[in-house]
Amino acid sequence: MITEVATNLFWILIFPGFVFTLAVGLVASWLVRKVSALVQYRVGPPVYQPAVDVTKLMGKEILIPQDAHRAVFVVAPLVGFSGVLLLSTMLWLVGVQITFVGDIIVALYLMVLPSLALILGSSASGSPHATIGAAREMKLVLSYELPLVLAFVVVIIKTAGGLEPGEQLSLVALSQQAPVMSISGLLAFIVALLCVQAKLGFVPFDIAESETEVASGVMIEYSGALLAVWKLMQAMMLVALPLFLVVVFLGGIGISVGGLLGGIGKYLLVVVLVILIKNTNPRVRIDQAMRFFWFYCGGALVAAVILATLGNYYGLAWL
Amino acid sequence: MSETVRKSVLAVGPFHPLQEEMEFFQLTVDGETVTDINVRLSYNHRGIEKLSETLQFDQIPFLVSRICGICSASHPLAYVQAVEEIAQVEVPERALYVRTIINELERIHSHLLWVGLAGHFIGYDTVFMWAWKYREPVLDLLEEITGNRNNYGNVKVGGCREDVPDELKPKILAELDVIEQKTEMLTKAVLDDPVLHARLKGVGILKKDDAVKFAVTGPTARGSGVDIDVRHDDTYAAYGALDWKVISQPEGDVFAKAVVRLLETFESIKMVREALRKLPKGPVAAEVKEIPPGEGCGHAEAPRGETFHYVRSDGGNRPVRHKVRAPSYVNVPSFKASCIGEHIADVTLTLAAVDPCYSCTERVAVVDGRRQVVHNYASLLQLSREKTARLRKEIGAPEMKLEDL
Amino acid sequence: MIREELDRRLAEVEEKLIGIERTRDNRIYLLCDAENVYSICQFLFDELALRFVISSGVDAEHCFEVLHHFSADACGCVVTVKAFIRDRAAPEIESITPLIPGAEWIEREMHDILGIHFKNHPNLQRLILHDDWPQGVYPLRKEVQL
Amino acid sequence: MNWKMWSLKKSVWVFHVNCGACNNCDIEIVNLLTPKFDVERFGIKLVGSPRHADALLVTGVGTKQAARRLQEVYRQTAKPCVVFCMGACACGTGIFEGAYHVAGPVDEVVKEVDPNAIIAYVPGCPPKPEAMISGVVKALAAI
Repeated sequence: MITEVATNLFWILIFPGFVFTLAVGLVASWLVRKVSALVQYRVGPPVYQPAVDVTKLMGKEILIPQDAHRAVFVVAPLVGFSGVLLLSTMLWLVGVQITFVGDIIVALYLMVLPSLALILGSSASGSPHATIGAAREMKLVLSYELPLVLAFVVVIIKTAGGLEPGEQLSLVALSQQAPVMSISGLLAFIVALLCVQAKLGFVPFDIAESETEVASGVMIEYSGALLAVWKLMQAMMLVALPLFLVVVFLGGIGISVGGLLGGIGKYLLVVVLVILIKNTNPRVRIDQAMRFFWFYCGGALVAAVILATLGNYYGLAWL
Repeated sequence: MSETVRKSVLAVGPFHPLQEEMEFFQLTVDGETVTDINVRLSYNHRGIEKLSETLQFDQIPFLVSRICGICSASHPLAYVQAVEEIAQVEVPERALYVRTIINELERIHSHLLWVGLAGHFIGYDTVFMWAWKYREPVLDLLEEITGNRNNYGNVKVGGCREDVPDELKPKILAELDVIEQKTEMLTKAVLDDPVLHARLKGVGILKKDDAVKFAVTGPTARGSGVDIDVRHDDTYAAYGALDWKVISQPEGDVFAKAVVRLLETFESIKMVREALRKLPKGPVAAEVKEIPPGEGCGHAEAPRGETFHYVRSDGGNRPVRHKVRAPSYVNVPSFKASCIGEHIADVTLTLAAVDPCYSCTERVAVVDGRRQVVHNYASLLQLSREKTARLRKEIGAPEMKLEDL
Repeated sequence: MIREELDRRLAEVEEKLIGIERTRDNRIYLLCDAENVYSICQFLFDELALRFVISSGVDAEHCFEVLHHFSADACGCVVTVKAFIRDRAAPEIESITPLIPGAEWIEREMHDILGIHFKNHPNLQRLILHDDWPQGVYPLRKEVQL
Repeated sequence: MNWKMWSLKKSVWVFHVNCGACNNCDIEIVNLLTPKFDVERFGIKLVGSPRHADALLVTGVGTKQAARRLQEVYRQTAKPCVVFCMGACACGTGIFEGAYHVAGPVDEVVKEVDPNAIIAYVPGCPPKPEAMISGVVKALAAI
């Protein structure tokens, strides 16, 4: 009993949960800054920079604006952070086969949490600029959630043939498949990748908070440890979201050495794709983003659903 | 400005990494269209004109070069020309050439700086980084000649303090070649880019008669088809002996102003080359014994327009009145003509096109009827960039490739 | 417009002037009383199409002087209208902003720092002194010491 | 040295306040970001909100109109923070000493709000970007 609790705690707090995800996330966010710097003829920050940034913020004073709703203002970052923490732990554990049926739905919910927390926190801060940011974030969530769910529907249809009825909603079962190797799966993967880009708040979807207009809308009023929690949350999302794509679309991470290396390769592939999109696109406007996600991505996914169903019916795995 | 506006502006701080002077622009909008604009100065008022009355004629160039960091060659030049007019000093010819070289180098780096910032305003941050990278060698040259990257303090009544050493000539010429090549790339990128055409043309038009009414100068006027240039009209230093032409564009929009600045950079490079070649031998300063009573006007063409100094002397060793007019002082009020009726996405860009010493635009707050801040600098910048992105899409422009630059 | 023509046209307003000074080849000072300044500026700006450069306010010993500098760019000549305001207690002069919108700021500035009142100015608010600056103190007057 | 100080030195987020400068110092500060100097190498980053800042780079003499704004910004900055007086004007009003619209050097203005403020000085007109970097390094080594 005690050992079981200890093991679970270890999984959540040390490996592969909090500490490990954090480490990977901080390195990933360094990668993002470094690549951008190289494009601009600069050297860029050293590899430990994101970690030091966060450590420093932890030691700083927390200022709460006078007009802010204190409780919500303080709790919001923690909510978002715990959402990502749970999500990443769950995803890593997929590798060691400990999970429950239907967890893909839980994962989807957990993925919305950071955005919701951001909206809550910035609306609570009482600053007009943060409010503009919150409104934009809200519209953005509305635009990309639907295509994201549809993308998973494609995957579930796609894998329906090979799995037991109950297993279709389980990440472990899904991670054994690589639906990206088919047309419909590839379409779904591309759309999901763009949704992840938006969730990470990267160009071209960094509409709510962007590094170039550093006034950074939603987070403008946060300082000290609370800001650090946001930064940590963003770093961990940089791990959790690509990992989710790896698990669902690319066949997951194996426990063997080869599987592990392959998994790391797949993760890096997704991250590099994200960085490339970030560095080669100008920012879009919020209504453009909505139109893009609803019409173009939605249309592509409807086609993917049809293709996947047809493929199942006729037994054509490549469709 | 009402107290509410003030407060929200303070609370959120209209500050930005690229912020410069503290002017506060207050825009009134109707929907998305600007209907009125009001400016509050004073944040940067240091009382230079009064201070100047307490300093000696020879000390004042150091004071006036600190009026504006980017125009720190043209302000002292305008001042000493006013004093030389009172004292009837014959300035040695070599000094005139040295003044020309310093002023044109200043113009090159100032225009490159503007190109970078304009890139930043429309969302091409890479252009910003690159233009500033190419600007660095000019500052290094100025440092080698005068001893400082900015605030050269190189002119004095009767001549110059530092000479351009002859052994530095080859280095300056070599650097100029590199700068010319890079500027050519930037210019090509601007003039050929369909997105920039769509984004900048027809935006923030300052009509020719408005330009005259608001008495604008420099590239702002020349972009509106008013081809005035002090260097040409009331020629000073060595400009009369050099071969160059005044660049002007009739359209009056942001694009025209960008074109004027870019083409002027080439003229400046050409002028520095020619001035170096013709640089005569001789002393760089004449002796000035005393400043007799009298009054004088001096003006010089700064990168942003005409710098005007009026000096009155009563025969003592300090002026009794020294009036300074920087180019932005007449260029900035022209926003009243160019911004009203514009979409707010274009406001930052229109303000930036004047190069108002250069980022006062970051003091912008947009208010609606209830006097609440609805946009700040960041969101305006955002709108500006979104418009670029939208136009890119409409035109179907290819991604901007790094190697294009 | 060549220089000779400028000289000829300037003679048209001669009756409104106290005198004309030519300190150097291309510097012309038109001396006048405060009452005539608007009509002279109107002539220079509308008829001769000179460019308005700036105004300087000067605290001279027995009067205030307001100098409107104009530039004749075609011949590189600076034409200055020098108006004398003899009433030191309540200095007042006609505003030229209704004629030249570009003069708005400088007239507000002179109002701030010299205390000269500009009649018919559309918006004579404080421009460059800070919000708590005491009323009635004009820093550019000679009696104010640093 | 405790972890707070160590990390503060390795990751300095700066916020730039102009209170009546001639633009030279300001341009040199922006220059720090550009490829030639690239202070992101040292973890120095310009941020857009004083709440995120560890250091205020103050330029200019502190005119009477701008001084109150500087005090407001200082109050909004999360402590601990260092105030850097960039350039001769900020250090001691420089050539503008005694002018009627100058509230005083930046350190006096800040000390009106917080007598214990940590203030560092980088003189020069303008300080060269190298001097600014070196000033920041030295100031951080001293605390």
